[in-house]
Amino acid sequence: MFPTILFFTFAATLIAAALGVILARNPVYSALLLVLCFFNSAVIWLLLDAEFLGIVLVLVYVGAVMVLFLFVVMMLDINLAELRKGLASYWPLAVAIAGFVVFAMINIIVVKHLGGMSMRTAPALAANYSNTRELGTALFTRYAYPAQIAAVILLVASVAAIVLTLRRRTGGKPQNIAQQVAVRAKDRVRIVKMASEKRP
Amino acid sequence: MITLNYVLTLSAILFAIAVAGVFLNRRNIIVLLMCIELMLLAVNFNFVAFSRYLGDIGGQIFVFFILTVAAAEAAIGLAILVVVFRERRSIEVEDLDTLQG
Amino acid sequence: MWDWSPIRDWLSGIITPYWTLPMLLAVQTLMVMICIILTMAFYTLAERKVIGWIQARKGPNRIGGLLIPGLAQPFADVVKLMFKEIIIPADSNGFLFRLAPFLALVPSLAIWAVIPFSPQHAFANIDAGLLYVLALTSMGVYGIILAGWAANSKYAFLGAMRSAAQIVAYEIAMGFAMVGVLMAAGSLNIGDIIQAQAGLFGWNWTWLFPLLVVYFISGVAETNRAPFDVAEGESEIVAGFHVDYSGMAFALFFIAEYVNMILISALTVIFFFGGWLSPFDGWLPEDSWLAAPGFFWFGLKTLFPMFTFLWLRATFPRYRYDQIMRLGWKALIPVTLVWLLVEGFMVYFHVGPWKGHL
Amino acid sequence: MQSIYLTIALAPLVAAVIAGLFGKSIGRAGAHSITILGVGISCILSCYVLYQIVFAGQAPFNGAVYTWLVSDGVTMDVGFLIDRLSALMMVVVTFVSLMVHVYTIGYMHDDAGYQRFFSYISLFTFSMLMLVMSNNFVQLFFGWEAVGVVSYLLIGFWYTRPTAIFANLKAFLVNRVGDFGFVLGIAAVLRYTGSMDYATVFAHADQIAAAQIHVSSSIVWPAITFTCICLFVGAMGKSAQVPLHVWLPDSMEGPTPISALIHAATMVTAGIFMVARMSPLFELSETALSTVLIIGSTTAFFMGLLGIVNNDIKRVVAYSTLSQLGYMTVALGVSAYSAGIFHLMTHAFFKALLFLAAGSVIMAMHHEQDMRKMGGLKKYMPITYWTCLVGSLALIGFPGSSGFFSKDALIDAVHESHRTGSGYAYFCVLTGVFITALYTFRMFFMTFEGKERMDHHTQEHLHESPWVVTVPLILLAIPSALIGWFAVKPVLFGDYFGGAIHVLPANDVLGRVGEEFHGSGAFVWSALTALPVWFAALGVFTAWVFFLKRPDLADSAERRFKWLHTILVNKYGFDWFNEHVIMVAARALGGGLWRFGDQIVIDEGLVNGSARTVGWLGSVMRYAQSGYLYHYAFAMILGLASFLLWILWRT
Repeated sequence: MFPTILFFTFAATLIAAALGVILARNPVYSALLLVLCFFNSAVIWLLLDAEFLGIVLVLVYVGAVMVLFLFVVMMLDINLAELRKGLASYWPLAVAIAGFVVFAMINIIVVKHLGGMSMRTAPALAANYSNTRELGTALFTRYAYPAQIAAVILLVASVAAIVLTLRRRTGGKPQNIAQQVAVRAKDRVRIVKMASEKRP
Repeated sequence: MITLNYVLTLSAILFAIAVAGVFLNRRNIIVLLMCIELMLLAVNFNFVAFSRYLGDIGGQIFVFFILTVAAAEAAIGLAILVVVFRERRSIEVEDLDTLQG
Repeated sequence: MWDWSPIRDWLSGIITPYWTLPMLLAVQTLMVMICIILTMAFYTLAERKVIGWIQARKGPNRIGGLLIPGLAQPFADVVKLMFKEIIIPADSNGFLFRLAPFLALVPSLAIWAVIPFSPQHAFANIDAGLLYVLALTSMGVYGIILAGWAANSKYAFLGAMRSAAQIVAYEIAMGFAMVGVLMAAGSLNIGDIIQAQAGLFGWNWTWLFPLLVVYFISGVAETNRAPFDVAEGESEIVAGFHVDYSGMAFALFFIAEYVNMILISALTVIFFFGGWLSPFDGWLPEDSWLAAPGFFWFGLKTLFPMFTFLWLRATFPRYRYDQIMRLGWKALIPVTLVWLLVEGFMVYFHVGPWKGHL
Repeated sequence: MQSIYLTIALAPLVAAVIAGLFGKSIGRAGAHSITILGVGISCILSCYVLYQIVFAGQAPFNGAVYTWLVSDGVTMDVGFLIDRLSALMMVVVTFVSLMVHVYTIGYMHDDAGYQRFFSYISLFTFSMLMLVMSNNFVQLFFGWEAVGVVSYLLIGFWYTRPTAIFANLKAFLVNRVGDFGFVLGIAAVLRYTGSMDYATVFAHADQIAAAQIHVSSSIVWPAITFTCICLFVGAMGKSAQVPLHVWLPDSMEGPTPISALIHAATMVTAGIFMVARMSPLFELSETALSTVLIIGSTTAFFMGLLGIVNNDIKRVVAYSTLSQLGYMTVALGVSAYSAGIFHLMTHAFFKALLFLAAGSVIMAMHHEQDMRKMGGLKKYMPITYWTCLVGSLALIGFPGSSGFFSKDALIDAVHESHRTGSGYAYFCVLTGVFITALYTFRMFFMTFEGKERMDHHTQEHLHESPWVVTVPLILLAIPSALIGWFAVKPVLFGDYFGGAIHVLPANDVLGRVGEEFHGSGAFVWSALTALPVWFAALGVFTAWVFFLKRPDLADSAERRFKWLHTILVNKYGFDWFNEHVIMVAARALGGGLWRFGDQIVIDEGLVNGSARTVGWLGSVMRYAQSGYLYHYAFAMILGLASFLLWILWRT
């Protein structure tokens, strides 16, 4: 009973927050509400015994991706009023399509039961079940090659993001540490030997 | 008890909200990106739920990969956005029509 | 430290059993929070005293001169801050401006939920405790970003951006250092991580010394402390992200920062110095009280990293921003990566104290 | 053990990659050290595996290492089947390969493509190992094609010579013909058993046997015969059986170590190995086995004849290879698979030896290959002379040599068989013995004995080859001479192969031969009274008379049988036929297809037509391309909605 109450509480918050994301006038609010969405999702995932993924969702999305979003939203000088123009004209279409999508999916899931599957309750877990261990075992044995590929994709993506946004600005005065370390006394000080001048 | 269709319904609603968001925020690329993140979240919900209710860890592994790809996508998307903004001083969707045939 | 059973008995006497657990949790939380806030309060005093001594002056010495001159200084500060007006800048985003201090404080307090103070005492003994710590650590940045943005001031915003980039960057090195720790323990559970360090020379700092260094430096950077305090940088951007805050709103940021410092110290002790394990564990006979694990050792050990924080602040000049980034990305992360590789070999070939897993 | 198998296969690959990609930076010594190290590791581990399986009684290993893909229930794995057959092949391949690696240090000493060459031969070793270690058809095909590719690269190793380029193109094209059949065979296997895995396929062999192919309403083929013949066509290409043999003599354009490794000892035996591996299938089709038998015996006899008239030392050995491959095929054709594999093994040793000896001679002669300009090399190159003699004796089946045991057992098996075509085959292999002895000793005498016919300059510089060349010769000469004594009993008449080779009791000719087998010594003794040995002796004698004692007799015989000589010199006109009939027909067909299919249908109709259609469509569709991202997003969502609608409507 208690988990069900929790589920409904968080699901309701999640839906409200998601609505907030798309309706908020200010993108900063959208981003923050999206963070809230991720939080609620993480909790629901915890309820579904996917604790590792729940925490990773917070770690990755809340801790990194959404910070990026906030960064961009805050740093780009966006004309908010301009962006909100014409919002109203599309809402009937949006509601219609969204309504249809919800109707169709719920029709399939709830009314037609996915062939009886959707009334299932979760199977019991072993007493010493460890989600992290299970996930790790699967990831590093059966899915080892896909994991490698995912790693490469991430690497390429980070390189791409850096290359895209890299600007070489002139006029900055950053240190060149290698040069500083490699300096020798003779580069800096020149000892000149001169014949002594004759006293006039 | 939480049955599978609760979770699936939740995910369907979430997805529909994201779809509606694409329509409503058509001018603002950043919110569009956020809507896409929401859609991916809805998809992940399905994976986690099925993984739990069918007792197969593979679904959660897939969520793992989706998180990876989504993070990569967000990073590159935002990078492109920043570059676009630098070029045009605007991220209004209606200014970005160089794809026009 | 605490044995909860009297409180539980007392609670179960006055309320229905259904509410015993939530009430117990609430009482526990309250007590731990009070302790932490008190520690934090005296930590501020300690900071001023220690820096004073290092700089050959006395530090606060007027209030509460009964036992130690200056002992009551923190309470005086609190009273002062409480009576100050909280100014909300005119063009700011009021809601977020008020929200930000809480967002900064809450994660730093929430992490204490998984910190085991002694073998018997931790709120939550969860499996993925280390991940929880990482996840919540990464939350702290929101308070700062929002504070900087909501104030609608250029200085505050610059400070927030600097701080956010710095925190995100150092989080990576920190995470890698934690990976090293969890490789050594073979578990994400913090209790297991401590337990895995039992025995002679079992503490992680010997074998994972590079990771200890990286972790602590990252911790200092995460808390925006000197020498990484460009986010405040009073000589360039006045006071950084909290330039527009005053009174208790400012105090919340202040508390968050100091609680974070204590937290990083506690985590350093847990990850690298055996947490509540006794340093005489394995040297002295099992039954001697010196060898027994407990809060005593945990508290005592935590004081050392806490002192180091102050020591660093008193001795080092501030890094420039690009130097901070260089250190994080080009020095700390490579060091951790190399050491993870080395550790991987050590684990694989059973070199070092960890032999149980794999 | 699995990691050992992986190491065996991958060590040469790693070495090849390093030598190939970093050849410049590691230098010549680096390249040959690393590849020799790689192959050496493989060789030692292969010996260990063979020991484990044969003597330590380890069970055969059959398992997948990596699942490449699963499609519609068909699994494509990378997997190993290590039983007695593949263990034997692994040892042979890696040992010969190792010898050739060492030899190459001397042979290719001055070549500019030194590192490239080492990379290629290591790559070849990897491919061949993948082929023999495979436990499924996909990997077999991979290895099959990979050795083909490396062979192509190596025949054309000296890519500035036009002849080399023609030769490798020829090998490539002829092998494509064989591979086409092979792919059809694999497809048929997949069609009737639904699996690519050997074990599953063999377990379901009766399904193929039960199936029939309805070509038309009146013509019905048994599926098993079709499958086996298709597979054998592949083997014909790779193992150079008539009429797909034409590429092998030309492949002598490659450097000699390659001729020894690829075109004598290993790659060309892939077909033999494959048929032996597929014995559970072939056993079910008498027709297919008869085809194998007839084609093999034709190759064995007629290709041997060509060796008599050729004057290029390497080509003589090449034709001898063709003929010996024919022998092996004959053995397969009479269900004496073990005899075929045994001959494959002994042949690998002595033919590699002969080729390397020929290479040694060629080096000494400053890359002169014409035997008419040699002679009397005995006193200049004693080690080459003696090892070559060992190889030649083994080739002709001198009693007690390794070739004797394998060939004699093989001929006995043919004699015992009553399969359609076995009479013809017996005639071919028996006279083949005479011919073998004739051309082998013709080559031997012309090269090492008699007058010194080389020019003065060459004669002055004649000397024995360096140790990197002679050591492999000696190491190969030892098994060439001796291995028959130890191996004949277990391999042929014992139960060496166990489950790896499957022979129906009715077809067990070797078993019948084995009833009269009472030990190696007795086998040699009884052979002295049998026909083959006397045929061989006669051949040697004839060679001695015609090419050493009275060379004028050879010339007069050549004049008298001018017509026969012309046929032989023209190699029965296979090349002529290919060039003037098949090629012309193919060109005509290609030209027709080009004019109609390419120019009219594809160029005008499909390419330009579709381009025009697309252009027209585009000019209409561009109105839908607003260039606004959100329009595209709308389109996607509408698509999603209609997809959902379809699902709703369908359920």
